[in-house]
Amino acid sequence: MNEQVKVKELDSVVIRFSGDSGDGMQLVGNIFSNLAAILGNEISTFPDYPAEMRAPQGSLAGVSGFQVHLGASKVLTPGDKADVLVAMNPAALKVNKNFLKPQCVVIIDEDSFTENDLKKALFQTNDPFQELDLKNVQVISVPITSMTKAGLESYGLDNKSAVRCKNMFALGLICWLFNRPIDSVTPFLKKKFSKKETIMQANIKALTDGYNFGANTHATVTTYHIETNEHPKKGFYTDINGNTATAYGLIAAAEKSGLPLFLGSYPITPATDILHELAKRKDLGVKTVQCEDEISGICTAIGASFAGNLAATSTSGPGLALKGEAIGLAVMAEIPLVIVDVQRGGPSTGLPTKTEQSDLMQALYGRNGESPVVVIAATTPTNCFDAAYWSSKLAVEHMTPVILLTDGFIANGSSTWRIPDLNVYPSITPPFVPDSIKDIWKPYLRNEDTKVRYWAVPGREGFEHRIGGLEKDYTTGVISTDPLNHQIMTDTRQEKIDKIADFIPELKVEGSVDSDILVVGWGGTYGHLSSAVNSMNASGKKIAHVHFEFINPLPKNTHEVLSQYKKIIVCELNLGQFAGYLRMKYPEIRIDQYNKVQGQPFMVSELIDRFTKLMEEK
Amino acid sequence: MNEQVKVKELDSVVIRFSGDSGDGMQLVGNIFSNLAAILGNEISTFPDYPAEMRAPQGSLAGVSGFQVHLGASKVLTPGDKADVLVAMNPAALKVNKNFLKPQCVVIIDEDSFTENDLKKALFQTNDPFQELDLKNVQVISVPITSMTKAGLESYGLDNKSAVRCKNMFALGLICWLFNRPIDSVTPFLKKKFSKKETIMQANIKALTDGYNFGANTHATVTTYHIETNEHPKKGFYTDINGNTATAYGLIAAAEKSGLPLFLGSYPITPATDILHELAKRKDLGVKTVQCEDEISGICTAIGASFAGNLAATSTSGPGLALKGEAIGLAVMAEIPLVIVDVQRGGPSTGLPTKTEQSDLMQALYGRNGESPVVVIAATTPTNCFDAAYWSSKLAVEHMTPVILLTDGFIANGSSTWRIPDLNVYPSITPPFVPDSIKDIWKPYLRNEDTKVRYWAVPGREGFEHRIGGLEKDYTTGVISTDPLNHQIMTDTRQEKIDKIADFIPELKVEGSVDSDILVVGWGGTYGHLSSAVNSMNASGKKIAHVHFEFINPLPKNTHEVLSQYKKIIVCELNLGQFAGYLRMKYPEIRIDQYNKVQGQPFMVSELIDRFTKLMEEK
Amino acid sequence: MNSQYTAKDFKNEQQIKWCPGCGDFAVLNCLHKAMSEIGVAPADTAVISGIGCSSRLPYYMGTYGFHTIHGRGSAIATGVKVANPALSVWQITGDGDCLAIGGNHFIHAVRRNIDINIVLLNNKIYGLTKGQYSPTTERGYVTKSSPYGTIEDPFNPAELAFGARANFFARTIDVDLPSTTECMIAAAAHKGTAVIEVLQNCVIFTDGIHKYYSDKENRADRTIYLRQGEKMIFGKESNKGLVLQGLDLKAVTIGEDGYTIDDILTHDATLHDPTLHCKLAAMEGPELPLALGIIRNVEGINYDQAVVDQIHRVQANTQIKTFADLMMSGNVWEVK
Amino acid sequence: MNSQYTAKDFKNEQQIKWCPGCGDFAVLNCLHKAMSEIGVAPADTAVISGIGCSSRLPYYMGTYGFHTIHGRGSAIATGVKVANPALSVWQITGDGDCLAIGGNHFIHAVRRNIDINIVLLNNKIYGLTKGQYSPTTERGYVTKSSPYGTIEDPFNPAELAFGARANFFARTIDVDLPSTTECMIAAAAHKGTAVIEVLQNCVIFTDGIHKYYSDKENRADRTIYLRQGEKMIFGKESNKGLVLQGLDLKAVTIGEDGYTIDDILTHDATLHDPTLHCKLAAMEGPELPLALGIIRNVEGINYDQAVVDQIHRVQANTQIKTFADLMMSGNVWEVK
Ligand SMILES: Cc1ncc(C[n+]2csc(CCOP(=O)(O)OP(=O)(O)O)c2C)c(N)n1
Ligand SMILES: Cc1ncc(C[n+]2csc(CCOP(=O)(O)OP(=O)(O)O)c2C)c(N)n1
Ligand code: SF4
Ligand code: SF4
Ligand SMILES: [Mg+2]
Ligand SMILES: [Mg+2]
Repeated sequence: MNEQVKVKELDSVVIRFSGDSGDGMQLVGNIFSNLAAILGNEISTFPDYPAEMRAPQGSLAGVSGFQVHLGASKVLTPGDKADVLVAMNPAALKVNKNFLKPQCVVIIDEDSFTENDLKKALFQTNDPFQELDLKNVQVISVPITSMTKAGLESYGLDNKSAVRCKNMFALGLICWLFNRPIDSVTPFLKKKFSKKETIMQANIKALTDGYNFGANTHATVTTYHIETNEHPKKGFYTDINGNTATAYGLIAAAEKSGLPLFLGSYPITPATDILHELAKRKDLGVKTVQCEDEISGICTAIGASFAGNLAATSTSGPGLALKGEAIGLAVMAEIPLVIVDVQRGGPSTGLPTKTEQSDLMQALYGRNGESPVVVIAATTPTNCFDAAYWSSKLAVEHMTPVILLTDGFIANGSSTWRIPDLNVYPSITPPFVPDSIKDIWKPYLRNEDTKVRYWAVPGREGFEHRIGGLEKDYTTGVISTDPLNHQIMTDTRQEKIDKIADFIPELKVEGSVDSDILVVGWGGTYGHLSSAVNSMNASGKKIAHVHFEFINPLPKNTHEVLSQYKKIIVCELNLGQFAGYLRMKYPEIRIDQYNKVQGQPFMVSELIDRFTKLMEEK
Repeated sequence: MNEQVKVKELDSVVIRFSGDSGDGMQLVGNIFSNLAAILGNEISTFPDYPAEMRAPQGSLAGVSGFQVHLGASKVLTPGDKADVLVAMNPAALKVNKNFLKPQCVVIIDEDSFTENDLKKALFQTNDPFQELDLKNVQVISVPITSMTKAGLESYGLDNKSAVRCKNMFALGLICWLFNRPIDSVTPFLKKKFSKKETIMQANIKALTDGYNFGANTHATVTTYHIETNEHPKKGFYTDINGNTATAYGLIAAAEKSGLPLFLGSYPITPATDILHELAKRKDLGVKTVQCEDEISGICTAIGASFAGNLAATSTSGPGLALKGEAIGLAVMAEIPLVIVDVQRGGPSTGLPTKTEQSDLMQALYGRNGESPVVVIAATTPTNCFDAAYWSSKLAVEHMTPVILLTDGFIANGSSTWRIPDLNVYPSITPPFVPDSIKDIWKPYLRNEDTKVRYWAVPGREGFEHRIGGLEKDYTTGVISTDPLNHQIMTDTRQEKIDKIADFIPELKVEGSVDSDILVVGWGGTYGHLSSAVNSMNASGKKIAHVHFEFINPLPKNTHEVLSQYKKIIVCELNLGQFAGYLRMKYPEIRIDQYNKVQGQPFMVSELIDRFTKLMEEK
Repeated sequence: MNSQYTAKDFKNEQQIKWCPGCGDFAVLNCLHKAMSEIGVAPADTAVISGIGCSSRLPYYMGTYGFHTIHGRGSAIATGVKVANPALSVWQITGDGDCLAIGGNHFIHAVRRNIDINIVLLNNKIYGLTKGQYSPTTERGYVTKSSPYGTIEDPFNPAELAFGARANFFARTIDVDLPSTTECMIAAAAHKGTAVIEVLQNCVIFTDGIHKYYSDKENRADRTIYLRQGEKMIFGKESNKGLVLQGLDLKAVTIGEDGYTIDDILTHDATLHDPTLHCKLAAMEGPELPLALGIIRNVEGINYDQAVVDQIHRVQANTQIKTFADLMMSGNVWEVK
Repeated sequence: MNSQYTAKDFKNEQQIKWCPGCGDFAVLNCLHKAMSEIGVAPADTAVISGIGCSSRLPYYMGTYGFHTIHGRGSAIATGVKVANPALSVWQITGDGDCLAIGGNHFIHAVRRNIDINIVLLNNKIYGLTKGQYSPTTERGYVTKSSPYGTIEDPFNPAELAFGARANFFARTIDVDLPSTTECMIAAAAHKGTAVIEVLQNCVIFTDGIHKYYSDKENRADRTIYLRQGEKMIFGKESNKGLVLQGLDLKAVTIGEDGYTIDDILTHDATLHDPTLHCKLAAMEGPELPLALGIIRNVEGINYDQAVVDQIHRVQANTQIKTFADLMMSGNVWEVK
């Protein structure tokens, strides 16, 4: 290793910042990805926190990571394995050992690789690289801590504060490695530490020192040059994670529909940030009630919906389980409601900080009785915006609860996002009862085309009425136990949802549309499946991909699309729930499965392997 | 009508007692069916209460009915339509107008058919029979109220008490009609009114008067003679409804397993009687906690299970929805738990007093994550005993939650039951950790054949351990976030449930096993499906029937059985949940559906119509 | 009050389905009457309930109404009120609905001090499910689910409400229509959560359970109707009163044992410290009269108003007025 | 006590995962210590929790333990205790787990008076989910979910417990290990639900939130440690005390304003009437010291014992001893 400076020209690169929870890796990861995005790269990032609880300093459980994938053109996932790892301590090195590409660069803080540190990470020997059998890596060992401290001597900081700047030193190094001008970083630091002038200056100094160290050092390694995207679509860009995008989608829908936005929620990992984000939006009049539990979360939302707001509730799997009964009420009452479920590893408390797609069946069926709801699944961090917008639109226009499934991976992952122009989004028109039909109106009078009942919001004179969870007469809306009426109402509630298929986009097959093999996915696996398919097509292996965002009802052309392929493989992060659902709907279509339940997203490489095998099978 | 006394020899007959909620119809229905059972008939009964709320006297909503079907040999349902209706008022007549066989006998209380009474039942004219277009019926119009009062003049009763005896007069009439000696009735009355001598005597007098009135009257009608079953199996018999049978099944399982029985529950129609029944059983040491809600119901049971009891919780659909999260905990903790769901009309509060089979998907999937549980469905009132016993057995021996689905129809319906001899029931052996493996034991050490972990109950020294809802390491049982371990644990939890297929009975096809057509049902529709199939086979239309009691896992020979038939029709009281589940499991098997969502059981006649049509279809 | 409404404006034509003689009828009538006097339009009134006999009440109102699911009335009413504070929001609930399954939402609504009026019909039983004991059933009472008598002590709804820091609590008896109506009107006037416990008779399952206090004959001797600023006097001859001895309340006869009218406590429902209200609410026979009327009525910050205030405060200091503003306020770059 | 156990018998080898400096460590140590003195075997002890940082505690015990789901600890502990009353059952919970999602189970456990010991670690925040306000967070506090400050008043856990009719309530501070241990031992001795609120510091999200009371320097002046039968005296120089004026508690200095030691109240945790306990528990600075120690400790019928008693009573009077007896006791006929 360590020969001389070479500039590698790359299409895309994956960098992983990793260190102890207290080392500030999330911050540098964020800054670096922002920087890259501003300079015209596409980015996709993923923070990999330790489990919720803090673990002892230096321990394996305490490692916190942030991965960023940047590239010249569309980057679809945060990447399987890293080209560059920044490991601030031995634990970080150990935890990431399986996620390194051959020939990758590993930057370590020499000062944190003492015997004591190695012990904390349960190393047996003093040579961690050998012990981990890491041979083909380029190690840049830098005394980051001591150099940071040395550089800050004149700033009059206490030791703790000075040491805290070491993440900036590391960032400086990385900027050098990737040919990123560090002056683009200073605005971030100015904003972040606007109230602490000295700290800000110290951070800038450490950053500069790191950069200079890289530039001046004789320990040369490959450095990288990434093309920037020459022709991105014009417009304003930001970088956004899935939870924020979800919150923004609700805000946008509220504005478009003219309804005030209400969120009733109870904190739960990994959904809480939606509550945090909306709680900040008092400026836009958003009302958030942090409730005593999940049931109250949905029930306050049901009350708010009854009162005429665009009402939502946000949660994760265990919380969705608690909301089942109340979702049934919303089905029966036929009121709009958006229920966001950021899926995590289950069952029970399971793996709260990990990702999974195992709430699909729960979303479809987790309630008593025949109680159909709309189910939508967001596909990427930025798609969370559109998915939340669509969820709101369908909920309001079709007077129904909509369950929006996202997951820990896309909720916390982020990518570059072109700020949308709301004017080009479809309108959202609440089906308020027109005054013109006041005489014939009854609480469950429906638009016979869509089966949607009209909405009469409290406060409106002449439309006073009572609704509830008991079965109602189809015509008058009063309580009814009549057998045939129950059949009609059950059928009608189902029909209302089925008809929504007329109002959602059809499926679009990507990749080699005319191949024999179709990869089917839904929700948050889009990036990985798409990357795998693109890469195979690029290497001449023809394969198609279709991805479901609308789960219930399914797009109208679903059967048509599926029936065109000889081999269909449904890939999901569960034991096969969507595959089962498709079999239920289209038993005549033969379906293969690829499943993974490891709390982790797919790896593009494993997908390619699996698809290649499938191609070869007779 | 009214020609002369003819004695009809019948194989089976359906009698419906109907009147106002206050008229005591449930009591006479019960007595009469008991009487019939004692005299050697098979019986099947079904009470048809009004909705929970009391309705105004004489109104349609206030009608309370009790139907009994008696026959010489196996009677499988309470019957579609009545041969004899006792209608104590016009509302009772109106409500039952669609449930009368041609040429049936209708006994009315003339005194309650005044203009005023007719109005309360919303009749427009003074001829209810004509208004209801009831032509082919034999009406016995008897001034029941006044004759009852007249007969009791010497008893010194106040008017209200005397009038209350009119149900016994009606019963007397029915006894005459069916050649039932009224002295067999007196023991019931003696027991019921043991503390009120005068009332008892008055009731006996009214009964006798009714009988004599029938015998002496010149208004002659067909009377019936039902064969009694000459060769019933020897033994002791009682008559039992599904909820009581469920409670007894749990008690029996507790005794067999040597575990104390614990029920944590919150009242909900139509499941509350299970709590009532078990609360009485302090004599057998049963502990019941009436909890503050359903979540506490299941959570106290989970606590009791952890502490080593046979723990159960009972509820109906909305309550099951609330228990979803906690069921997940029991899945993860791998502890035994029986969850009884007495299904009712849904969604939401729906039709609380009506029957339905729409909680199947909820039972299978109503929780976050991949969380498989055993699902069992009881088929008849008496089968509830066996189903509850089996649920307990599988829960305990396989350390898993089991959801037992019954429904409002079988829970409230009753039939003759030969009292079981527990000695012939399979043993229930809790998988306690043997002391011999103390050294290698870990909390999640499993029997590798069954994948069942060993049970170490608090109080046992040397086995102190901690469990919980977070994912655990396969080997050590401590919390683990390792990706591969999560995959293994997820697969193992699934495998554990799948393996239970080795421990449950295989399917047995009934009817004409070798026909082309297979009727498939599950749970509480057994009686109706079986009657329809038997009757078709009896009339030469060959048809087979298979009925599922074990839903998850499915019996091992399910595929084999299904694949033997050309046409399969899955009949259920929902929109097709089991049909969908079978398609998911066996997409290659073609399945037709027959569904009904009316809060009512099937009618044998509609089934026969549907099956006949299916036969005729090409 | 000068309301333009009559009770009829708050009724509708639905056939009422309670058992003849049920105490719920009286409460319904009082609510119709009270609303007509409060003067909020039926269209601006929302009546929310859970499940139970009592919870059927919204069906018999001419207002907007929502018969929801068991125990969740407080949460749903909270949502209604926060979403549209202009509505007058009422929650109708039973002892099971409110204090068993709904207990948590109830105490949190009270703590947050949402401006809703909670009418709690306490018949000490689950009526709708045909007779199981409730969290207000006395120890030892035999019901369908306690065939050998219950083995738990009941909540006193007032104590629980005060434990959750209630600012308004009133108690009445179903048969006393004027008092019930009066308390409802006061509850509506109060900004914040107002709890009115109505001792309600279930003719089917707990007939006469409140008889000791509600019987016309003894009511004056066994209950005390508290009125703001008035002496705590009761008894058929209005000659009994309450005095404080140390921390204990005592019933005395004026003119006996040296007690004069001046010794008798004066009721002040507006005391911030709930101690005396709590003691009054806890009084029981035979030693002490049962407290009726408005026991506590204190001003506090109510949640729904605080939500509005906070929004106004934030909006006064922001440039972000629309979604587009929000989008441009963050870390944004332009591609030209 | 003469226990055969040491703290070590109640520990295990699990690596503890709280943040360095978290107040939970102290509570854990106290529990180990207390259990060793209580003398119940680890095998006969069950420690139940919900979800939260605090709820991880059972993993660090050498007893039987169950880390269940969020908020349900009281219900699960109830099941454990009723199923096997021979076990010593502890519930470990946080302010969110116990008073937000778990509020209903908590108040009902307290009302039923199940013989469990509830240790409530109150850090006024949701620690595990990284910093949202809880039902004990003061109004106005800024957290991740209240960026402009909360707009709700908190529960006082003691008031809520008394509202639910608690018979045992103690309060301690995490840093005061001997007192916490002492209260745990007393809780174990008490038959019925015992609640111990520990003011716990979260170094990450609410660091110093209890500082006003917990600071070594001022603790003696700002808190009072109540001891059964002893005068309510506090202060660095033990010269301050509590007196009752009307219904109000007042802190006085002995020797000033004519107050002598005889005027100072004597603590009686066993008073049946909770009024004074409630007032003591509600005390706040700066006027009054915060009450610590065992505030209330009253005997009552506990539920799990009542279950056993009722079973024995019924069993003494029945012929039904087995399932077969039950079967033959009903309406049975024989076919021969
Ligand atoms: C989730 C759920 N659990 C249980 C029930 C059954 N249930 C309906 S009302 C009720 C209790 C009603 O008691 P209360 O609130 O006192 O009302 P009351 O009928 O006495 O007026 C119960 C247990 C239900 N409908 N839903
Ligand atoms: C059903 C459910 N809802 C929400 C959560 C998320 N959650 C876990 S712990 C917690 C709050 C913990 O607060 P507290 O009980 O005060 O414990 P602390 O962490 O402060 O010790 C929340 C909201 C969950 N795990 N399960
Ligand atoms: S059961 Fe009781 S509470 Fe319910 S309607 Fe009848 S009398 Fe009223
Ligand atoms: S977050 Fe707070 S409560 Fe949780 S472990 Fe860390 S210091 Fe303790
Ligand atoms: Mg009640
Ligand atoms: Mg906390």
